[in-house]
Amino acid sequence: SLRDTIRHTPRFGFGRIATEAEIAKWDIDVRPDGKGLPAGEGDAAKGKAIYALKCIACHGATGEEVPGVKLPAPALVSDTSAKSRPKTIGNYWPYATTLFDYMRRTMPYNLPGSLTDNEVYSLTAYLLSANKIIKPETVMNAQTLPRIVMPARKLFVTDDRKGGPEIK
Amino acid sequence: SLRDTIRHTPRFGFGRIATEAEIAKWDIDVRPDGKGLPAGEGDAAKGKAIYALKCIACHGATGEEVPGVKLPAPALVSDTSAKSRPKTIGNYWPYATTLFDYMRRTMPYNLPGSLTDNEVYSLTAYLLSANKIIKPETVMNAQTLPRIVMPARKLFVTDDRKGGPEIK
Amino acid sequence: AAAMIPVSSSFANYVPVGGPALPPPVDPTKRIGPGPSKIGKRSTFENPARKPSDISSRSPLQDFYSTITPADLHFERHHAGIPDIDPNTYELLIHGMVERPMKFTLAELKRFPAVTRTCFIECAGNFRTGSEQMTPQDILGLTSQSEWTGVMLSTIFSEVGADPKATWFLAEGGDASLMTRSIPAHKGWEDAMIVYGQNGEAIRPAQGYPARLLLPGYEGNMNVKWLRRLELSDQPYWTREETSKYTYPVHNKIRMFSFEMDARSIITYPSFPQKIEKGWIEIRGVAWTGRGKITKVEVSTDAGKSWNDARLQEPVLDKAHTYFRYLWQWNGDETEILSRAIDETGYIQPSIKQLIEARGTDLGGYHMNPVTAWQIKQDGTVLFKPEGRK
Amino acid sequence: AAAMIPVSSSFANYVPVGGPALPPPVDPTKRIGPGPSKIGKRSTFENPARKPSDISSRSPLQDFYSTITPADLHFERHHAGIPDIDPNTYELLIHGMVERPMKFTLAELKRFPAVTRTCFIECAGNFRTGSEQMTPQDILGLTSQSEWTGVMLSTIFSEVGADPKATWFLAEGGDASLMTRSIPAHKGWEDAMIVYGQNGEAIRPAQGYPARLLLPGYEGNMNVKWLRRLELSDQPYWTREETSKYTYPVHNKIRMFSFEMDARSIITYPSFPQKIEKGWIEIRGVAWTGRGKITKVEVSTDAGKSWNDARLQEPVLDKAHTYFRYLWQWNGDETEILSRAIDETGYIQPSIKQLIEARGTDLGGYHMNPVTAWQIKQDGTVLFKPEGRK
Ligand code: HEC
Ligand code: HEC
Ligand SMILES: [Ca+2]
Ligand SMILES: [Ca+2]
Ligand SMILES: [Ca+2]
Ligand SMILES: [Ca+2]
Ligand SMILES: [Ca+2]
Ligand SMILES: [Ca+2]
Ligand SMILES: [Co+2]
Ligand SMILES: [Co+2]
Repeated sequence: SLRDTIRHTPRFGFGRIATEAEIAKWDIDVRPDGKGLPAGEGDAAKGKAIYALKCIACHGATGEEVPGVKLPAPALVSDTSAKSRPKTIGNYWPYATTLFDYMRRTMPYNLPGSLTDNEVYSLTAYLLSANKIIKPETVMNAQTLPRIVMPARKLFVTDDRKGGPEIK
Repeated sequence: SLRDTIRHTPRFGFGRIATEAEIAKWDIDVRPDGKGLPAGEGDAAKGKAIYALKCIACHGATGEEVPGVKLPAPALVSDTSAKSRPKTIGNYWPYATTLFDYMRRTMPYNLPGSLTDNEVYSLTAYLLSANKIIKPETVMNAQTLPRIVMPARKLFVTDDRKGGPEIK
Repeated sequence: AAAMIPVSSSFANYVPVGGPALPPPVDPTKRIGPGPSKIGKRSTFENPARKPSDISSRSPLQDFYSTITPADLHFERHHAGIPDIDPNTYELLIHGMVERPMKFTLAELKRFPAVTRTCFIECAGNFRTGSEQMTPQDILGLTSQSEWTGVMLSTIFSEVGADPKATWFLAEGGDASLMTRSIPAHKGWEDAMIVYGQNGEAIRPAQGYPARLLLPGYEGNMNVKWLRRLELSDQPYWTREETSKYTYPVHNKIRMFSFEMDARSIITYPSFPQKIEKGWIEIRGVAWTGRGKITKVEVSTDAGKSWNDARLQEPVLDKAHTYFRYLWQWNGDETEILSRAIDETGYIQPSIKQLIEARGTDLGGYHMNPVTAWQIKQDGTVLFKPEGRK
Repeated sequence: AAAMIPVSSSFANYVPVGGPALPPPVDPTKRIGPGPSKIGKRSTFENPARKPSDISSRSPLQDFYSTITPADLHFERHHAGIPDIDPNTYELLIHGMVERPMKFTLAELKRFPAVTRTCFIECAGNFRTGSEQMTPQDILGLTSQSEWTGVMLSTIFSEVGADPKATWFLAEGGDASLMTRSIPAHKGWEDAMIVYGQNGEAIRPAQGYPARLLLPGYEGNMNVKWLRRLELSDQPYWTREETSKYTYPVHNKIRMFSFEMDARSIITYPSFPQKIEKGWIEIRGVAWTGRGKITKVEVSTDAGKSWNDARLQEPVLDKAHTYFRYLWQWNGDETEILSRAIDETGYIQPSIKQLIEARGTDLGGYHMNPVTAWQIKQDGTVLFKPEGRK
């Protein structure tokens, strides 16, 4: 076997207990049940302004695919029909919390980690609204965001293949 | 097994027959029975002159170890007693043919392959004579060289260990 | 008189006393070469290279003679470039459903009992087609293999007192994408590792220096590089990389959480743009599966009508690139050559037709492992045979 | 308006429209790194290096996490430097006691059925002692391991119709030393190879590019690099490298034709100049034998009074460096730690005392494989324990 070949597992005593402050600093993930969402809030109008300032350069004026234009970043806005293209937040993202989580850790691409929590709530509101998932005036915060039911949610199934001869 | 796992060995037909000229060009080895020795001859007097010109710089004036002097090449001359140091042609080389073979392919270190067969015979004669194995006037050629019985010959034994617990 | 020559650092530059000034010979048996050095180099006649794009680079599979990928040719897939991490300040945080949330320095990770294992990593998006002029590197160069060394994740789980009720854990990278993936906890208890060694030396920056997660057999993206955080949880996180990416259409649904890479193979010799001659040809290639060991590779030299067993290079390792070879006597007729991998679960690498039957025509680009075919032309030209999508 | 941004080759240099001009952050999670490339590099924090002399260089064994030696750190021993050989004009000649004397180009050698095997190469002169301040690299860095690929010599013997009555063959290198060794023909029929691949890629110039002889388990010098000629014979040639060199005193005789490298091991962690702390320590090292597989490595943490089995890293391969690990709880007392290798023939790596008893005090420097001991001082300092010669 290629596994660990030690017969007994002692506690080795290497490493140290992490402080709560250390954990809080890095523990930025957000789950669909809302766990991890910070205080603060935002709306689509504010989000639109931030988008114009910080996102347009890569994702285009509206976030939509423009025929013949090759942007350095993927389209963010289309419609909510499962058959439509491109695949974006509106028709391919099963959870809205993922949007908050991803943007906060990664966007804008060239300045990751530079957005405030309120900015991320606003951008989330803006993109959900542009994708026709929430009404333009809906405020996004730790309570409202996890409650959104994304159109694509029902399409996602967990892989149930287990090896063996079946091609699935 | 890590061996070749092909069941049958066909002849693959890759490669080509080597010509006799091609073989002759590369087949420069010399065996103790004299196989491989070329025509030509040489003696210690001529060898001494060649040595002075082409070998002295690295192996020193006499080829002997000089206390306190670190030469870039090993000593070539000492005596024929098995116990003496340094280990050279006189007390550590089992066959004289090896000397011809080695010098022809490798020496002088900076210009390998530059010696004529006659020069190699002469250098062989010179070094054998300096090591007190042949008389200074003995001519070295394809007939005389293989007949030399080197003082160290009797010391050499073939490793007969075959693995197993014995430390030998 | 005895010239006293100082010991020079290399005899290569030595000019003999009284020797004639000769032009440097081109015969390497007559010219002393450069001596030993601190770090070796490739022959100037050999220039293997990855094919880079903005976000990935592909390994030159057709240039490899065996299955260890030289570290500087390992495929790449970065989400925000390669971070420059100082190993002296690096720390790994593990928290969530654990008794003791802890931080480990790199030096501390190295003190734990270490394990070495050889396995492949393959990007789940490793599939390209469309032109007859594609090399193995173009088609599926997003897979490589290394000898990895590190600590079993189970050892770290035990050290922090991981809650047996935790069913998932989140792994987060320390690059500018702070990339995250949810991983079933059982994989952590089974054969997952935190690795800091690659092919004997420190892991390379492009592969996650100073430490990455290794999930043998699981899709490349989950083997989080530059690992900085693990959080144990009772549910997945549905991160962007496991929803918007690394999922794929299966009829009218979207399949997510496909972890194991399905069995796959490719003939790397002969392949485009090589040319073959009549007579004996050793067909060579590589096969792998994320579900255990390759048990068989079959080769067809008649466009799939009949199949024969290739020889597998021993030792065949778990979840590892396995080299195969098959001797064939080509008579000069036009044909197609194909390979298919079979793994220990009984899975047989499918044709594109079987994949379409199983998943529909809108296949997407993830977890695609169809049999690759090469067309042999009468003049010995070898061309890729792009898969028909219908 | 929608700014139309051209697809740049790397987002790393992208300056945002209207964004504030910030100083570059040092946090790697906030700074996009360089993108994929043709050839990867080491971290600037890692600088493993061989220790070169005029004629050899030693592998940094203490820096290795496992047993594949990165090709650019493989030990070296050259007799006239590294030749620069053009693979397009390279030819191998095989003649002597054969039906058909033949020449093979490199491309032709590669067409023959190929085999890959992992094994060590060790210089027969791999032994140094004398100072407490010696690292594993200093003591026995003249051994390395690669994944070699090439053609079985038996395949070539069959192709040329090698005479079964040939008992030896001469192997000659194509460097400026035209180095030659006599090798028993049975080794050629057994597991000898002509290899052109090393760790997946073309063999490196320092290891014999474009092709070398591989004699698994035999002393390094016989694995002739830059191989250009093989001659089958009914007797050995007693070349300079098998008489004046690579022979050694055994009492009043000189032993020659010692081929197999005897079983050996060394603890590489902890070793000089590392320092250890009280508590759990995983003792790590490497063991090998030229006579088959390592069956056991024993570790002593009490200066040789008692011995315990180390764990062997699987898969344990034939004639291969085998990584071993042993968990030890150090209480802070002064002691000595040692390892000894045991191979499948039942051979137990000897102490220097046993070697002196067997061979006399004038041991020479070839085929020396005594147990290596490390002294552990109370402050955690680790020092080599040079072998007493009496
Ligand atoms: C410098 C270019 C750039 C800027 C500026 C930028 N992005 Fe992006 N964005 C990207 C790239 C490139 C990706 C794809 C990254 C990947 O796949 O790893 C991306 C991906 C995304 C995605 C995920 C899309 C999907 O379908 O998975 C979202 C959402 C997003 N960006 C939002 C934003 C927002 C909001 C801003 C402004 C605050 C922004 N981006 C600014 C380049 C940029
Ligand atoms: C530029 C330096 C240099 C010159 C000039 C040179 N040698 Fe050498 N010689 C060496 C070195 C270095 C070695 C050891 C090579 C090795 O061990 O691979 C050596 C080894 C030898 C040996 C083998 C010694 C032994 O005990 O194994 C002989 C014999 C020899 N040389 C003879 C000669 C002769 C004869 C000449 C002149 C024709 C010559 N050398 C010129 C550097 C030189
Ligand atoms: Ca354990
Ligand atoms: Ca969390
Ligand atoms: Ca065979
Ligand atoms: Ca000959
Ligand atoms: Ca990937
Ligand atoms: Ca050697
Ligand atoms: Co499992
Ligand atoms: Co044998």
